[in-house]
Amino acid sequence: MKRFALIVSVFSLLACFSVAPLWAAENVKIGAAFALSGSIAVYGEGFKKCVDLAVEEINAKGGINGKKIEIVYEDNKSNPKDCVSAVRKLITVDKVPVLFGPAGSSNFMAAAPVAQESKVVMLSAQGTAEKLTQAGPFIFRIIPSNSKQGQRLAKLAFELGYRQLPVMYINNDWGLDLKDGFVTSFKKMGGVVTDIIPFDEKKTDYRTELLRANKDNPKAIVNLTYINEGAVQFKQAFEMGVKTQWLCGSAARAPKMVELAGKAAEGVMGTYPSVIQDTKEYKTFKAAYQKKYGDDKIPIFGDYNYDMVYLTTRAIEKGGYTAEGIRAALPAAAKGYKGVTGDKTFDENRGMEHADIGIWIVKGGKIEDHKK
Amino acid sequence: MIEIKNITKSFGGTRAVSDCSLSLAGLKIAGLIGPNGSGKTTLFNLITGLIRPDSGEITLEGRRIEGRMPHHMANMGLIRTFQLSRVFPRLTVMDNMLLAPRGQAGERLWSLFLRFPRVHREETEHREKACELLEMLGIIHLRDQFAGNLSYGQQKLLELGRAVMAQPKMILLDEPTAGINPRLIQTMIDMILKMKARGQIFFIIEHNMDVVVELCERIFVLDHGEKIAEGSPREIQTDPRVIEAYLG
Amino acid sequence: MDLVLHLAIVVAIYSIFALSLNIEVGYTGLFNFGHVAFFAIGAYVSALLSLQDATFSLALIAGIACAGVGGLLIGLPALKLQGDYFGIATLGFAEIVRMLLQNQVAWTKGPMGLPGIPRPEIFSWHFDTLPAYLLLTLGAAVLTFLVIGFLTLSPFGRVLKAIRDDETAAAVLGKNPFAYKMEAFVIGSAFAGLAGVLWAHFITFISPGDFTLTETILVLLIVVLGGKGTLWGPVVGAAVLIFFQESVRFLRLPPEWSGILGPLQQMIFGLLLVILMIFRPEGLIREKGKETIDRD
Amino acid sequence: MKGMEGRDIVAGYGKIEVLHGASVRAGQGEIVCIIGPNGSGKSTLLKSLFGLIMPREGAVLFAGRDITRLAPEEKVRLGIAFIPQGRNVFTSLTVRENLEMGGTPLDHEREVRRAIDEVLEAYPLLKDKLRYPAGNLSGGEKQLLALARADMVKPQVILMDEPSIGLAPRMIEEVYEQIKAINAKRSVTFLIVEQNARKALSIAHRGYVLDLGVTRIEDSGAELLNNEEVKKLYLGG
Amino acid sequence: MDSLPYYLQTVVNGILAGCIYALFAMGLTLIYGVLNFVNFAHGELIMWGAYFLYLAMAEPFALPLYAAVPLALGMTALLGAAMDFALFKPLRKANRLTLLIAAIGLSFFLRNAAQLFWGAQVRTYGFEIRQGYRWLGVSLTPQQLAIIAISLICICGVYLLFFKSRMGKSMRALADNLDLARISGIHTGKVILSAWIISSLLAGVGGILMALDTNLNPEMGVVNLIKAFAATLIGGVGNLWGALIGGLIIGLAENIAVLFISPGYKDAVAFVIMVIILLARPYVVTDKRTD
Repeated sequence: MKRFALIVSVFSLLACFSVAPLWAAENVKIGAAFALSGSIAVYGEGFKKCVDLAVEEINAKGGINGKKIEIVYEDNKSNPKDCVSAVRKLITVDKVPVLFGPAGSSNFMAAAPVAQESKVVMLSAQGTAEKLTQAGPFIFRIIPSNSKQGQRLAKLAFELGYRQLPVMYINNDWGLDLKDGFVTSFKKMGGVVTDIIPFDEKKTDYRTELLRANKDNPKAIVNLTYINEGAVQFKQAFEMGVKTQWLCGSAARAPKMVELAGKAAEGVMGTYPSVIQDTKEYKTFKAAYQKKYGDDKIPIFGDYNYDMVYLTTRAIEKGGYTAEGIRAALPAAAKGYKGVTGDKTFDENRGMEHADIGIWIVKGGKIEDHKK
Repeated sequence: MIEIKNITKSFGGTRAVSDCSLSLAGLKIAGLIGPNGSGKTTLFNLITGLIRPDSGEITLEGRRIEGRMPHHMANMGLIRTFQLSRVFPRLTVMDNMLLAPRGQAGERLWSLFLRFPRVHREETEHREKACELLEMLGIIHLRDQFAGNLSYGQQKLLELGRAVMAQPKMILLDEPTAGINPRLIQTMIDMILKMKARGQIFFIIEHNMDVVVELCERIFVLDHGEKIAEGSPREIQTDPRVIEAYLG
Repeated sequence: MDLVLHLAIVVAIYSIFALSLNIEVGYTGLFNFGHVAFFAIGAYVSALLSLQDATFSLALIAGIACAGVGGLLIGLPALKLQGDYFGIATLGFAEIVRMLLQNQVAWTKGPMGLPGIPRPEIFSWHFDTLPAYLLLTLGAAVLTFLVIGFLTLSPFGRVLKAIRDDETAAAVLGKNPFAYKMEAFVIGSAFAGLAGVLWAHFITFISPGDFTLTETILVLLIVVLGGKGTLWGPVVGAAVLIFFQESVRFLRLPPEWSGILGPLQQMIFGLLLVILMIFRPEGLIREKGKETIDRD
Repeated sequence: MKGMEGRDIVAGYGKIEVLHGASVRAGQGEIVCIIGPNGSGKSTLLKSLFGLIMPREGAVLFAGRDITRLAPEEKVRLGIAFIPQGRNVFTSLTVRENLEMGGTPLDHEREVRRAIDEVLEAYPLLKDKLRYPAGNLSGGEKQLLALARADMVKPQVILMDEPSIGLAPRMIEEVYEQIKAINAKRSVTFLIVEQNARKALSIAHRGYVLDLGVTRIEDSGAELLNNEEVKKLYLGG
Repeated sequence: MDSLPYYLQTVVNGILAGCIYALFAMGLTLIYGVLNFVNFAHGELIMWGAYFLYLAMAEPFALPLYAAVPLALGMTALLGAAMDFALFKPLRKANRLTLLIAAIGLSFFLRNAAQLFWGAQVRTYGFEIRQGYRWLGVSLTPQQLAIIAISLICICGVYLLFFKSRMGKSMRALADNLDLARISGIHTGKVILSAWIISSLLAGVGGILMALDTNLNPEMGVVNLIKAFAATLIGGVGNLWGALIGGLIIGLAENIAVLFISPGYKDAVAFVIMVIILLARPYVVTDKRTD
């Protein structure tokens, strides 16, 4: 019985914590159901850095109508179930009228109906699945969808003169969606996909998958991969003497990938929702990031998250701090808005009207824009 | 009723039971004795299907039964107890008893739901019968205790009661009085005799010769897996081979 | 309030899920490490049918039935194995089921998952609000509780417990251990299917990533935490575990901490488990008569 | 007194009390045999003496010292060896390794090797089998190996539980010859529990008859063999 | 690429993967054999082993590899011993489910502790990548050669330890028959501690090799653990050679399968093989209580 009492007291101690006073209630609160633990926490950390940066900047300039922005972070633990409870908590307990949704299309899509039903605006800065916003009018996406990227990737393959190539893709929502987008476009153009090789996330050994992709020594291999997986793959391919042109998607475009893969990543190309890095906005952002965090390795999709904060701020300023107001104001606030990541005008499906898909290439250990 | 012919079982090269033949036809209570390691329990395991013989036959009422699964053996009417009692410790004494009857409607999923009145009636009947048996065994006051909380002797009594509850053709008792105090031994003997009077047939492994002599009509003696003698208690006690086997 | 309703629904669904595992782990002694597979089968079958415009009643029955049949098919080989071997075999089967969901893209949409699963409707009653859905899940949970309670208190349940305590002794009393274990396994699987159906129609989006080993471990923890082999244990375990996990969300810690909060929370969770196992391994609710058991 | 003694030992398993106050004594160099019907508590007595079961009451003395509460490992280091009934060799280890395990209390590898050589002199049967897993040995060979393993550290007292169980008559002979040899050579004290009463009593200096958890009769081996009560206890006759 | 090297390379890949599984499986099977439970936290020992090396090689210590590796292994062994002392020793008499849940809890704790210290991001030791040596069209890098060689050395080392040293023999004796081990005067506490240390060292070596070959992240241990466990069961619990053979069977099978079926089912191959092997073993109801 004594032991039981001990357990009870531990629980009640935790309960005491939970009724501790709220932090300054005057602020404009925005929810963020990010992955702070679990399998994709590596992305969540980066998003958070950029969101924090934007918030800091806005608050330094006086916030929204004098009120400071406060982001209420909620850990979604990288799985759909906790995404739903995180979003539910943000909506019902913190009563935020707008929130930044989880990364990962399946996580986002699990949570989207909750936001829609509760009539709370939810934005995605990294969900690229085509159907992402289908849950309803409160769901927005500020990053171009995969189908556009897939088309561009197919076009790139053609431009580079590849008519026959195998496709490898990470066996998750993002990989499958982009693979479908690419294969459809590539076939339409008359290309031949010689082999389709899904691979599992988070493995340490992709040698045989790579071997199979490289079976007929193709001139190029499409590899829709993530940071860690990509780094391992390029490294293992390099070690095995695979000489081919890698064509990737956006998720591998990360300084971290190049850092991990070293010279094996040299020459890897890929598409990504373009961010013209020569713009004034981008340079300012990059400088600010460097100043705050001490390096210029912008986390993947960090720029989109940065834009998402500004865009939301604009919508709140325009439509007021209510869900309906923000929802109504968002398209107008975004129309023609030039963020770090370019023109943020929404299309009729609350996706991005302008999808500038750029090409990246690894050159000299740095990710650069590919110039034709 | 049970005939065992030329049965042999080896474990890793050593013959635990070797070419053993016993006929229990017409016996109410048969005994099986022999020194430690002579293969008595192995023989029980063979009869109740816990292990399969290498060769030989076991027939029950003329039907060959050797090598069948334990639950088949039990359902054909061969119920046993164990040397170290094996009651179900996390079931109550009553539940241990109620578990025993064979072919209960309530143990089959369909009839449990579809013929619940019958299930209920059976339970009531079994409960009455169990109470009666527990009364005879002198452990009725413990009926709602968990069997694991009983003393060792009480567990052995419960195991005997459980075997009787199953109304088998034959009960095989493996050392029913080993490790229990003399007072309970008498209860045990009385119980066995009462059941014998009701027509219950027993086959008993026992070391306590007083018990064996009191109960058994005929005794089989095993040594090194072989049957070295059989006969009435008096014959056995004077058989030089038996004395030799026991005293070395 | 919505969060409370939401969590209450989650607790109710996980109670069903845990009750269904408890009949295997707690009452029959089967260490099933692939229980999530049946949850997944229920969820997917029902979701796919509903997306084909089948009625909820049909989808529900089909989900439960397919999970039960899945239990039968997996049980046939797996129940021939004992102890740890059974555990790892079921774990393997669950992974195979997940891989089928992931790779049979033509049927299941693979990793894209199934969005837009409709909220249930039975005889023109709509369960599309949280309170209504809570009612539905509570109804299902109470039903599950009653059925499993009835089973475990019946002569059938008595046999299961006997097999758990001593399989050989049960066999020599004429109970066929394989058959009973199979029945318990199929019943457990079917109820896990029910939990899966309710889950799919509640969350309205499912993908193979929802049905990993982590979920099995979670539900196993619920059973052990609550007290295996007891009727209330799984329910209490589900409530405590889910409210505990969620309560950490209410620790008002400075925002800068949020980066370490996730791992910290998981660390505390792990630590509590360890402490619980050392000081109270039988769970919050103790099965009576257990303290005297030395053979396991 | 240099031998070993158990005084009024009460012991059992869980709820079962098997020994209700049994006393045995073996002087130095004595072979003492404990016989009794099955279930009389012979094995329990031996285990209590060695500490595998902690006696609930009573005392165990060795060379006049109370060692009741010492763990088996410590008793081994004092020079007491125990050879259990049944599974008494490490079946997955080779014969040589089994012997090495017996030499655990020795400090140096060198001593272990020397001890093995000495033991092999005494047990020539094991010589050819050194490299085989002990599981492959016959029952009698296992019993000899168990004895040899215990003999590795030259114990002063060896407790043996049913050395002849399940052995062919020739091997029983062999095992008992070995016991006699060890006893004669180093005047090792033996406490043997035996079902095979005649054989054991024929070599024993003294014997005890244990019945229902208490020591009933104590006498010399030869006397016990001819004791009518002993026959009665065994066969109830 | 013509077909012989293609298949040869696959076999080499399979052996490589198999060696890693075998290294993990040996550590698991050691504890399983001696203490009779599955240490679910073994994956975290693997991961911490790799991170300890990272710690030793990073600022402020910045030790060279030859100095850092022994330090990292030492720390891993310490962690393993601490695990036993803090958790498994008090639970020595507990039943399996309790041990398993406790090990899962410990695994949660250690994995997230690593994430707390180092973050979720992937890290690397930062050695330069080199193209492999080519021989018969098969490529092998120094790291891979090291993996195979060190795995073999570890297996041989553990073999020697097990079959030649007194401690190893005591360990086997303990696994064989605990009571008899105590009767023979074997100090069981010491033996169990050394089993933990060896198991941790194997985990540390495995983790470091894997991290050298790929990268470090807090989940690197768990991902291969289930397959290592499958390898343990295929090989037979407590059987070192079995662990090696089981690891190789799984490694080869899943890599060869990748060539012929959709690689999405790569993991399924391991489980299917495992279940088949488990079922193929004759299983009879045996009653240990025969006299």
